[in-house]
This record gives sequence, structure tokens and C-alpha cells, in this order.
Amino acid sequence: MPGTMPLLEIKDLRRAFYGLDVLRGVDLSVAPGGITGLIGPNGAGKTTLFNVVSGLVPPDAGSIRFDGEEMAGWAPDRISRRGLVRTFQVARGFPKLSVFQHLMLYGRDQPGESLWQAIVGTRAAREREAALAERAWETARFLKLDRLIDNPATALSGGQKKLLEIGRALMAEPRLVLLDEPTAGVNPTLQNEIGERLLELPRRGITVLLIEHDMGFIARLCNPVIVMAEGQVLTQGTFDEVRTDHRVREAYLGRRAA
Amino acid sequence: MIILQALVNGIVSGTLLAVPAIGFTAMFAVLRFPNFSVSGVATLGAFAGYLAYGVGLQMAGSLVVAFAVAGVAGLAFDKLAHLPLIKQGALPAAIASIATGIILENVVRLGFGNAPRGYDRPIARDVFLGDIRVSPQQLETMGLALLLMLLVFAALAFTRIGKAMRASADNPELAALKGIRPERIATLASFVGMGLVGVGGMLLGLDSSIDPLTGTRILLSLFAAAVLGGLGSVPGAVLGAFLIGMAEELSVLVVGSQYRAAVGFIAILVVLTLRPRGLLGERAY
Amino acid sequence: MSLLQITGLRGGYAAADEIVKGADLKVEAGEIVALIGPNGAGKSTLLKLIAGLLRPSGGSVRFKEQEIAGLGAPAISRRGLSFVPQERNVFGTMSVAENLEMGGFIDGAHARKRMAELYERFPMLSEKRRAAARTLSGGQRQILAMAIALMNAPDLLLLDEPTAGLSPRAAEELFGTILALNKSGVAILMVEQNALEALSVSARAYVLVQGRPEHEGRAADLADDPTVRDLFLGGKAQPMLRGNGDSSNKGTGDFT
Amino acid sequence: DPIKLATLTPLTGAGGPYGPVMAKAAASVVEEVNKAGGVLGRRIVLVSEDDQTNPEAAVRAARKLIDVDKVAAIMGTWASSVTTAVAPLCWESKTFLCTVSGADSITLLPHQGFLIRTQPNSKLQVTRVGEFILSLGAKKAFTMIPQTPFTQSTFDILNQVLPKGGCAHQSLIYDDKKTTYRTEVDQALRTSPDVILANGYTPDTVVLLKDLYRAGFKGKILGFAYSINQKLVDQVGQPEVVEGVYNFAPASAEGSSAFEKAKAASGSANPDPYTCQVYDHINLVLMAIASAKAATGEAIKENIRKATMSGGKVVDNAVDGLKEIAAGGKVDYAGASGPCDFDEKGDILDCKFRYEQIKAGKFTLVKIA
Amino acid sequence: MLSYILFIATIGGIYGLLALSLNLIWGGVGMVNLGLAGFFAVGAYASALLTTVGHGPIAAGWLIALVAGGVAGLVVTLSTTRLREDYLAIVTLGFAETVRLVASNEIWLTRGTDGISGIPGPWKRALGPDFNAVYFLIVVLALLVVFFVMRRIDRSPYGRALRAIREDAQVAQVAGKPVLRFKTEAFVLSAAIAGLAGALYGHFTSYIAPDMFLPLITVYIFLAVASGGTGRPAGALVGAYLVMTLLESSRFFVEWIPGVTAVQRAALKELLIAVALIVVLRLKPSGVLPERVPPAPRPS
Ligand SMILES: Nc1ncnc2c1ncn2[C@@H]1O[C@H](COP(=O)(O)OP(=O)(O)OP(=O)(O)O)[C@@H](O)[C@H]1O
Ligand SMILES: Nc1ncnc2c1ncn2[C@@H]1O[C@H](COP(=O)(O)OP(=O)(O)OP(=O)(O)O)[C@@H](O)[C@H]1O
Ligand SMILES: [Mg+2]
Ligand SMILES: [Mg+2]
Repeated sequence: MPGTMPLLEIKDLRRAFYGLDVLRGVDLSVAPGGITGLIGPNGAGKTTLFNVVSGLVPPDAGSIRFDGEEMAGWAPDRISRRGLVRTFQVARGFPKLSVFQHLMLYGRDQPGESLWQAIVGTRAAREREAALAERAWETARFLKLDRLIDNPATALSGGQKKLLEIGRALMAEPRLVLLDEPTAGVNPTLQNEIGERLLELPRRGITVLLIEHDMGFIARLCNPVIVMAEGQVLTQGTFDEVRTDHRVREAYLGRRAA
Repeated sequence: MIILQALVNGIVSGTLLAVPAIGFTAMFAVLRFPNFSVSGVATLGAFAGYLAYGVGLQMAGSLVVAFAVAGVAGLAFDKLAHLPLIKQGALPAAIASIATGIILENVVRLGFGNAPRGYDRPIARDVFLGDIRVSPQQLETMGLALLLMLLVFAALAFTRIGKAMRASADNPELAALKGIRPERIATLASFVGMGLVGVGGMLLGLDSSIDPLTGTRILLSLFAAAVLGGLGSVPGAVLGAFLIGMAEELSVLVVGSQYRAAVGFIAILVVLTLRPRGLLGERAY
Repeated sequence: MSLLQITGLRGGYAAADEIVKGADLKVEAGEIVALIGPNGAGKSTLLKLIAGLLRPSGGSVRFKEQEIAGLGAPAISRRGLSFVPQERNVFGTMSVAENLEMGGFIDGAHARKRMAELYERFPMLSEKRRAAARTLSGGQRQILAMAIALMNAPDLLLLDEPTAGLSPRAAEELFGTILALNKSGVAILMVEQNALEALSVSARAYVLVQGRPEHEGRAADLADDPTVRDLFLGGKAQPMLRGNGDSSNKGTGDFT
Repeated sequence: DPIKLATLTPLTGAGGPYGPVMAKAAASVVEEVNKAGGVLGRRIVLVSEDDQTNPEAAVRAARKLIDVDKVAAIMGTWASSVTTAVAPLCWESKTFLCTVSGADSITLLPHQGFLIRTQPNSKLQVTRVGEFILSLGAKKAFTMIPQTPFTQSTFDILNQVLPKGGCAHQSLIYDDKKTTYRTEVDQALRTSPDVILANGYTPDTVVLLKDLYRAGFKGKILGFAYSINQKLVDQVGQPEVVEGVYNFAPASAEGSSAFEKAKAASGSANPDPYTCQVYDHINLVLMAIASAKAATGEAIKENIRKATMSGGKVVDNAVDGLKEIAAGGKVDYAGASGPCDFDEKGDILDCKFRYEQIKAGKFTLVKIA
Repeated sequence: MLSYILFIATIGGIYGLLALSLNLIWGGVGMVNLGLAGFFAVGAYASALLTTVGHGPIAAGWLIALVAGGVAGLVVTLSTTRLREDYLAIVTLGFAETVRLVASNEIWLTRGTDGISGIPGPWKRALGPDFNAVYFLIVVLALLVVFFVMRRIDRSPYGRALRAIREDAQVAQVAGKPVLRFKTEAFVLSAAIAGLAGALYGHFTSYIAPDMFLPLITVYIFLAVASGGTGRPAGALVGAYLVMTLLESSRFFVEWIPGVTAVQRAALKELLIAVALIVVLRLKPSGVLPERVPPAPRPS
């Protein structure tokens, strides 16, 4: 997509933990309006990259520009409010809050989150709440969580927790969503449906960067595909291009793919 | 000069804190809730040791009695009142332990009344090392505290059962799947931890006197020590106890004795702001 | 007599709310059995009931011809049954080496030897032996969880989604490991969402729906059963790496 | 229909070592009086509540005594903060209050006569302490004291009295919840004092004395008898540590028959001054009720001074006094803590002080003056 | 008897305010404030000083108590932003101790351990014996206002965000919630309520002293919230009155026990209270009125 400015542009991003270089100068960019795949062997640093970009882990060096704004070192909530939301590979959430509350929480621009409006209960707050509730129901239905909508998050199965991760991200209507293995542990049939739904996102103005190990899923959804290995970007291209790269086969895909 | 002396004094008073602080932090490391009933258990240990000493047991024997009585009582309360609540989170268990602390304090009061009592033990004059004076008895206590610390530390860090304790604190379900019986581990942790707290109470009583509030008086400094060193870290508790001891003694010179208690907290605030997990972090060993 | 024989098993998290509603299932000695089904069907719950993490409210679980229902996890594990849970399956605050040590808690005598074997089989673990398990990547953690379970040389291994989060290559290697273990006589009951892969290494399979096994049979038969395919295996869309590189609908995302 | 009276003493908390004996002394007096037929033909019921040495709890307890038990008098409040907290409830509900708290401010409260105190106020006491220190020939005195309502006035008065007699004075406030006072002792010894006034309560004074001993202090030590008493000697355990220490108290009329009665009533061979005072409280109140022929707070207030009328028959306990009053006579109660004559503010007019010294673990009388 | 019950109900109401204050931050955001007594004291002193030394009106005293409590809360949160939850507990405990030490030792300001007496009560002269009843109504009014504010917060998106922070602050941040702002606001509001409770207390009993603000009162309030039910304003209220009932009824109960000394009776009383609370917690581990997950509104 020549001519368009990248939505997310990462330059020479570095991060080490106790002397172990996990990100060793990552350069990548994500163009607006597409689904970009991020693959790479276990331990390549993909999740760490998401952690750094979403502000949970400060980078040691390097630049992260989102929509033209440098945001390395920002607090996670500020990044999130700018429209960059991420999900977690190992599902995380609020154990005692219900599925519904999880979904509602991620709704943006909630007037009811100001102390004053919460106490007096303004109309704006009520209306926004009602609108979000409708979306929450819709999201829950799609993810087959509607039956469980009042369940606390602890009482969900492993796969359901992952589905809730996706649901929350969708509720946030971000400009860029980072999905960390969104469908690992999700039943294949539902996984296909989720894939369909993700394909609609760019049309709604949501750009996607997703990590997956399911090659069928990557193949159907993602273009381009970025391959990371050992803390750096190894290569990038269409799925077919990267699939045939021998380094990718060697490090990542394994014997049968070859 | 006086500063040096205050530091030495701080180490001495720190050792008195260190023993119960080790017990407290070791229990925290395994059971994952701050057990406030240490105040009552320390008092109980002090009285148990007092009785044993009174009927003619030697110092070592009395310490063993203090350990056993405190350990058993602490264990019983953990089983009956605290651990059943841990499912609800650490705080309900902690709150319940405040109540059990009150129970223990009043059980002692019921039996012994309020009047302070003292161990019938000779008090030695301090000896001078140069210009610094140190108390031989308090050096003894200090040696005992360091020994206990090494034992607990080694047990948690190197023995299989110590590791199993940490494992079942970390992930009780998985520990059970690996054949570790979490209740047994919890039992051991409560018994040993509370036993140490009881010994701490008795050592404290040897140095001053005992009454139903003996444990309550040290509760704040004890927490401060454990937190300063990093909750759940055994060497941290010892380090924290020394630092709190020294900070408090120095504060006598700087802001006056009446603000002693406040100084400990300011120290914590500063340390925790710089190191949010305490000086030695939260590793149990 | 089967190694594991389950009849009419019922149970869940709260007494009022049964998740597994009468399951019959068996695993023969030396067999690999797959358990698949939609999210929330009760697969993990079933495994937890077998392993003793949850107390069954009814039915029987016989392992090596002895009733084990209600015994509790430590006792059951001591009889030679290892379970790798789906979530929270490592000791996060402990090092990799200590995790393995805890895996061999029951049988400390052979721990050293097994640990060496596992380090050889999973070199990543050896590299990371001093790292706290909480710092491992998702895939690395999965491998560790598996290794922990192997530390006490079980006769029956219950695996809950062992390949979730593994790279294709690592997943393949893991299935290789599973087959190798199986060859050495370990029976395996495995829950997988990577279903076609799982079926391809299994002898038999069950499809669990709403707490009951609705379908069972030879794994290959189930994989070809059109209803099962549509409902549980993702229907027409096949994992591309199975059908020799058939990626007909790849890259159809309409990027603008 | 019994007459209800109450003790409100610290049974738990910092005052815990004192309150229980106080309550016991009062209870025994009531028992005696009931045995002898009560007052005005009515039985006495004595309710005991715990003030927990905590004004917040004390207020709740007092409320219960006043509203539920409807007692005519509350006796024995110990901590000054407790007395100050409880006093307004008493005068507003016209309940009589007898206290042992020493803070000067207490009798200055607008209590309308509903309050008496048997403890000499701190000004009187500290002046005597100062004079005693001078009489010991001190050139440099040092005071160690926890923060209490007397602390400031103690300093102020000693700073006046001592320099006049040629003795320098320095002081230090300590935290009474600590388990060692080594650095505090170092601080004090740096000024090389020849007399140290240890002005705390028993538990902290035990620690302080041990630390002074360990540090090798050779000068004189003195303190109030409420902390330096037989209990303290027992707790310290080792006679050398307390050898030569002086104590000092408003003279419980030692040797007086009332003091002997208080001994019996409290079941203690060595009743502390508070116990003696509460013994006096209950006797005074009972005789006041008898004189008034009414058992209300108001009546007690009007008649409390009639129990110590000069020229009356000298009695040392309520049973005798009540007989005399019933027979139409006047009484002059000579109490266990002293003569018990009060000024209009409720302070005692005068009292003697008693000085003792520990020798070989025993208290020996130095003088009463 | 009636006036006693009225009195206890008033103090119970003040405990109720404290419980609501604690519940907001403990049940709400999961911050543990072991320094509640400190904020209670700050409010009590602020208002007492304004109305005695400053001769200000009582209403102004209440206002200043709210403000002083809030400011103290702000100072504490700002100086503890980097601290983790369990550490916050210890630091707040230290805050309360420090407040008490200052109140005891800075005699020029607080009159030291003598305390401040003669704190005026509203229309106390004119009302005479009716004062207690009127004051009870004032406290109930304050309690109701605070209760309804808390309920509003509890059920609003604001409360939802607080809960999320309680469960996992990091994920809440990822969800875009400014955690620091929420925590600070909640803590300040909670401290302000505790301050108000302090003022209400001082003007009721007319006397305050440092010893009134011992950690024991914080303990009572924690027991109240834990046994009433964390995370639910109604639970906090129920808990406060439950604790008050235990505290007072045990008084009557132990009077029936024969053959014990006064000190044993006092010990039994405290023992009884503690045992009763443990029993409540064992029977109802989440409190009498446990936190509920509000059901999602069904689409019409
Ligand atoms: N906090 C940390 N401390 C130490 N090492 C860490 C930490 N976080 C990550 N690492 C290490 O960094 C490497 C990359 O981890 P990361 O989670 O980013 O991998 P990943 O690419 O997401 O892998 P996977 O596909 O398995 O999820 C791993 O070797 C991991 O052990
Ligand atoms: N801890 C729990 N408490 C209460 N209910 C639970 C709990 N865990 C799971 N459930 C409920 O039990 C049902 C079955 O869960 P289970 O984890 O067994 O499903 P599963 O088949 O393993 O699904 P998945 O493939 O998503 O892991 C789900 O509907 C879930 O809502
Ligand atoms: Mg990852
Ligand atoms: Mg599952």
C-alpha cells in the first residue's frame, strides 16, 4: 500500500530481561485497514512485542509510532484510549466480574465513568450504557457466550475465556487491535466463524495485527505475514511467500510443511 | 559515638524482632495471607515459656515448650478459622486472624490477668567493647535468631519439603496433582511459623516482661520489618528487622523517642517507593 | 479390563450445577484416545473429575481395576495417573528446574535421571532451567507443563489441549513425543481443539457435547463423519497443512 | 429495689494492670455493706464495666451504665482521657463521678460539682517530687516519661522547682510501647545525671530499669509508686537491678486502719494508691447516700462532703459510718488514701506523701511528709 | 434504656459511615486502608479545632472535616502511588499511628493527650435531653446520603471500573481505565467520609483525645465490612450494626456469668465478640450480604 502512512511503525525496538535479549531491534510496520499476521517460533518474542507496544513493559530503546505519534513509554491506559487495544495469549480478566461486565468495561467513551456523573446519574451516561449493553449482547451472542452472560469469569472454560478476550477487544472499537493467538483453544468450527468476523473488521475501520500458530487461519486471513525469530523480524510477505522461505520452514513450520 | 552506639542498640532490638518476623514471613510465603494473630500467638508463646521456666525447665526446654504450644495453637486457628476463608481471598483470612489474635490475647488474660510478669532470670550488666556497650544476653538472643533464620532459609530453599511448600503456595491444584498434599504442607508451615512466633514472644519476654499485650506491642514493628525486607522473604525479614531496629534507635537521636513508631513507617514508605517489592523481593528463600 | 473405565460419571463445580452429566468412557492400556467437543462442553471438567481435582457427584472411575472416584488428586497421582491441566499448569514463581523437581515429587529417587532425559528431549527447558516459569513464553510453558507430567513416569497421561499455543513445528514434535511415549506403553487421554491432528494420532475418540459423549468410535471414522466434521471440526475449512498444501481460500481478506 | 452504683476501671488495655484490683476492692466493700443490711434498707448492686483504657469504649460503657443500669455514681475512672470523655455524660445526666486521674484539667471542667478526685493533681504531686529530688542532694536530674497528660506539667514544674534548689534538669519523652530503651538510656546518661526520675507505668518502667542497670547507671532512681511497686520488683526478678530505687506516692494513710481494710478488701498485701482511692470512693459515696437519704447523683453531689465532716466520729469504713449516720451522728471518714477532704472544684485539699526505698527487694519506709 | 439504644444507634451510625468509607475502597478498588482511624481522627480534630479554638459554626466544622479527610487521603495516595496493595496496608497503618503521635505530641495544636473537650453540639443547650434523638437523626441523615451515593457509585460504570481495577489493575489499564485517577478519587472520597464520621463523633461526645483513635476502631470496621459483605454498601451497613450489636450485647451477656472476676469478665466479653465474628465468617464467608454480580439487563 504505497503512499499510505503506516498506522503502527516500530523501529529498532529493544528489550532485555536480566541480560537476556528478547527483542533485538524489531522493525515493522502495519498499514491501516488490513489484517497483518505475526508468526514465529515459540519464544521468538511475539508476545513481548505486544507487551511493549501496549505499554505493559517499557522498551529499553527504539521507537513506537502509532498514527504518527511517538508512544514509547506511555502508560497502557493512555495507549488504549488512543485506540490501540490488545488481547492476552493466556487469557486474563477480572475473576469476579461477569461476562457482561467484562464486555461493558471495554466500551469506550463512557460518561458514567466520571465520579460526578456516576453519582448524579446523567442522561448521557444512561444512554451510553444502554447503547453499550446492546452491543455487549450482540457480541456475546456471536461468541456463543450469551447463555453465560452473567457468569463470573472464573466460571468459564478455557476456550470461553479466550472468546471473551476477543469479545472485549471488539467492544473497544479500537483503531488497531493486537490479537495474541485469539483462537488457540477455540473449537475449529467456531474458529472459522471468528475468522469470518475478523475479516469484516477492516471495513469497520479496525486494523488487526494478530499472532497465530494455526496456519490455515493465517492463510485465510492475513496479508502480509510477518515472521519473527529470536527477537527480530526474519522476513515478511504474503503467506505463500513466507511459507516457502526455507528459514521459516526450518525454524517454524517443521518437517511436514516442507 | 552515640550514633554508633544507637546502631548497635538497633541491631540488638532488631534481633528481638527478627525471630517472630521470620515466622510471620515464612507463613506468608506458604499460606499467602498476612496472619495478624501473630500478636496473640507471641503472647501465648511467652506465657507458655514462662510457665515451663517456672516449673523448673531450663532455658532450652522452655523455648521448646513455647515453640510447641504456640505452634499447636497457631495451627489450630489456621485450620479452624483462617484457611477455610482463603478461598475468598487473602483479606478475609487476614481479617479473621485479627479476631483470633483477640481471642488468644483474652484467653491469656482469662488465665493470667493483666499484671505483667517477669522471668526469674539473672540480668547481666553490659560489657564494653571499646566505647560501645553490648549486652551478653542480647548477643545470645541474636545468635539464636541468626541460627533460626539460617535453618528456615535452608529448609525453604534446599529441601524437597521446603520446595513443596512453595509449590503449593504457588499453585495448590497443580501441587495436588503432583502428589503433594497441600493440607499437610499448610499444617507444617503454620506449625513451624507460629512456633517461631511463640519463641519470639518468649525471647521478648526474657528481655522485658510479659502480659496479655506483649505480642500486640511488637505487631507493628514486626509487620514493618517483614514488609521492608519483602513479604515472604526470610532473609528479608531479618534484614528488615535490623533496619527497623536501627531506624527506630536513630530516630531517638533525631526526632525524639516519642516519634519512634512513625520513623519505621517513613522508612518503609521510602524503601517501598524505591523498591516496590521490598529490599530483597518476595522470593521465599 | 480397561486401564481406565468410567461409567455414569457426573459432577461439576457446585453441587447444584452438574457440568458432566453421565459420561461413559474407557481407555485401554497402551491406547491413545482423543476427546473433542465444543467450548464449554465439559471436557476439562471431565478430566478434572478423573484426576481428582473435582469430587464426582455420581458414577464410577476405575483405574487399574480399582475405584478412584473421590480419592483426591494426591492419592490418584500416586497410582500412576498424570494430568496436564489446560490452565495454570506450571509453578509460576519457581524455576524450570524446580518445576521439574516438583513434577517428580512422588518418586524422588529417579528424578535426576528423568530430568536429564527431559532436558535432552526438550533442549529449550535446559536452556531455561534457571528461569522462573512465569517468564516463559506461552509455548514454552506448554512444553514445561508436559515435562512436569512426565517426571513421575505415569501409566496414564491426561492431556488438556497440549498443543495450544505451540508453533506448527513444536506441535508436530509434541505429537511425536506423544506417539513415542505411547510406544513405550503409556496410555493417553487427550483433549484437543487441534482436532484433526489429534484424531490422526489417536486410535479412538469421543465427542463430548453438553457434558455427555455424543459420538464415539475409531478416530479415523469420526474424522470422516460429516456431522462431526461440520459441528466440531470446522466443517469444510481444513487445516491447510494436512491436505498437502491445499490453501484454496488463503489470503482472501479483501485488503484495500 | 436496690441502689445501683458502678465502677468503670480499665480491665483491658494499658491500664489493665490496675483496674481489676480497683474493681475488686469496691466490690468487697459493697459485699460487706450488703451483709450489714445495705444502705437506707436497700441492697447495693455494684456494676463493673471495662473502660478498655480507651475513651471511645469508655463512653459507650458509661452510656450503658447511665442509661440502662441507671447508676447513681461511677467510680474509679483511671486514664485522664477516659475521665475527660466520660465526665460530660455524667454531669449532663446528673450522675456522680469519682476519679483517680491526675491531670490538672479535669477538675477545671464545668462539672457543676458532679466530680471529685482523690488523686492529688499533678501540680501538687510534682512539686513534692521536685522537693524530694533536691532533698537527695541532686545536682543534675533527668526525667524519662512517656507522653501523657502530665508530661508537660511535669516538665514545667520540675524546671521551676529544681533550678531554684541548684539542680539542673533535663528530660526525654519516650514511647511506652517499646521493648527496649537502650538508646533512650544512652541519651539520658550522656548528661551524666545523678538522679533519674522514671515516670512511666509498670511495664515500660521494668524495661527501663533493666536497661539502666545494664548500662551500669550508678546514680539514684526514683519513680511513682503506681509503677515502682512490689509487682515491678517481682517482674524484674533480680534484686540488684532495683536496689536503692525510691518510690513516692500520695500517702495512702499507711498504718491507718482504713489502709488495712483496703488491703483486705483488695486481697493485695500492697494495694496501690488507685486501689486505696477506689476503696475510698465507694465508702464516701455510700455514706453520702445515707446522709442524703436518697440514692441519686444529685443527692451524692450535695452530701459527699458530709462524709468527712470535722468533728464527726472518725470511721474507716462504710459499715461503721452508716451505723453512725443511721443513729443521727456525724462522721469523719479517714480514708485509705488520705483524709479525703475536697475543695469546691473537687480536688483533695491536702495530702501527705510517702517515700520508700527498695532494699534487698523490700520496700522500706524513708519518710511520710 | 431508650436513650442508651439511641446512643448506641448513633455510634453505630458513625461506624456505619466508616464501614461505607472502607467498603468503597476495599470492596470497590481493593485498596486496604488500615489507617481508617487516622482519617477519622483528622476529621474529628479539624472540626473540633475549628469550632472550639476557631469558634466557627458546627456546619463549617463538618465541612472542614470532609475537606481535611479528603486532603489527608490525597496526600496518602499520592505518596503511595508506586506501592502495591498489601504494602499500602502497612503504610496506611503507619499513617494512623503517625496521626495519633502528632495528636499526642503537638500540644500547641491539639492539646496533646489532654484532648479537646467542650466541643459544641448542634442546639445542645436548647434541646436538652432531646439532643440525643436529634443528633441520631442527623447521623442517620448523613448515613443515608452517603449510602445512596455509594449505591449509585456501586451500580454505575464508575463502580464497574473500580471493581475491574480491584481484580486486575493491569488488565484494567489495558482496557483504557486511568487506574491512578480512579484510585485517587476513590481513596480521597473514602477518606473524606471517614473525616466526616470523625466530626460527627466529636460533636456528639463533645470530647476527643488521641486515645480514641486507636487501631482497634479500624479493626472493628474491618470486621464489620468483612462480616457484612465486602463490595456491597448494604453489607457494610449491616456489618457495622452487627459489630455494634455484638460489642454492646456481649456486655449484658457476660454479666450473667457467675464466679468470674471483673477482668475475666472483660476478657470473656472480648473473646465472645471475636468468636462471634469468626462464626459469622465461617458460616458466611463472603459476609451476610455478599457481593452480587448484577444480572445483565435483558434486551427488550
Ligand atoms: N519477564 C520476562 N523475564 C524473563 N524472560 C522473559 C520475560 N518475558 C519473556 N521472556 C523470554 O522472552 C522470550 C520471548 O517470549 P515471548 O512470550 O515474547 O515469546 P512468544 O514469541 O510470544 O512465544 P509463544 O509463541 O510461545 O507465545 C522467551 O524466551 C521468554 O522466556
Ligand atoms: N471454575 C468453574 N466454576 C464454575 N463453572 C465452570 C468453571 N469452569 C468451567 N465452568 C463451566 O463449566 C462448563 C464446562 O467447562 P469446561 O472447562 O469443562 O469446558 P471445556 O469443554 O474444557 O471447554 P474448552 O474447550 O473451552 O476448554 C462451561 O460452561 C463453564 O462455564
Ligand atoms: Mg506468545
Ligand atoms: Mg477445557
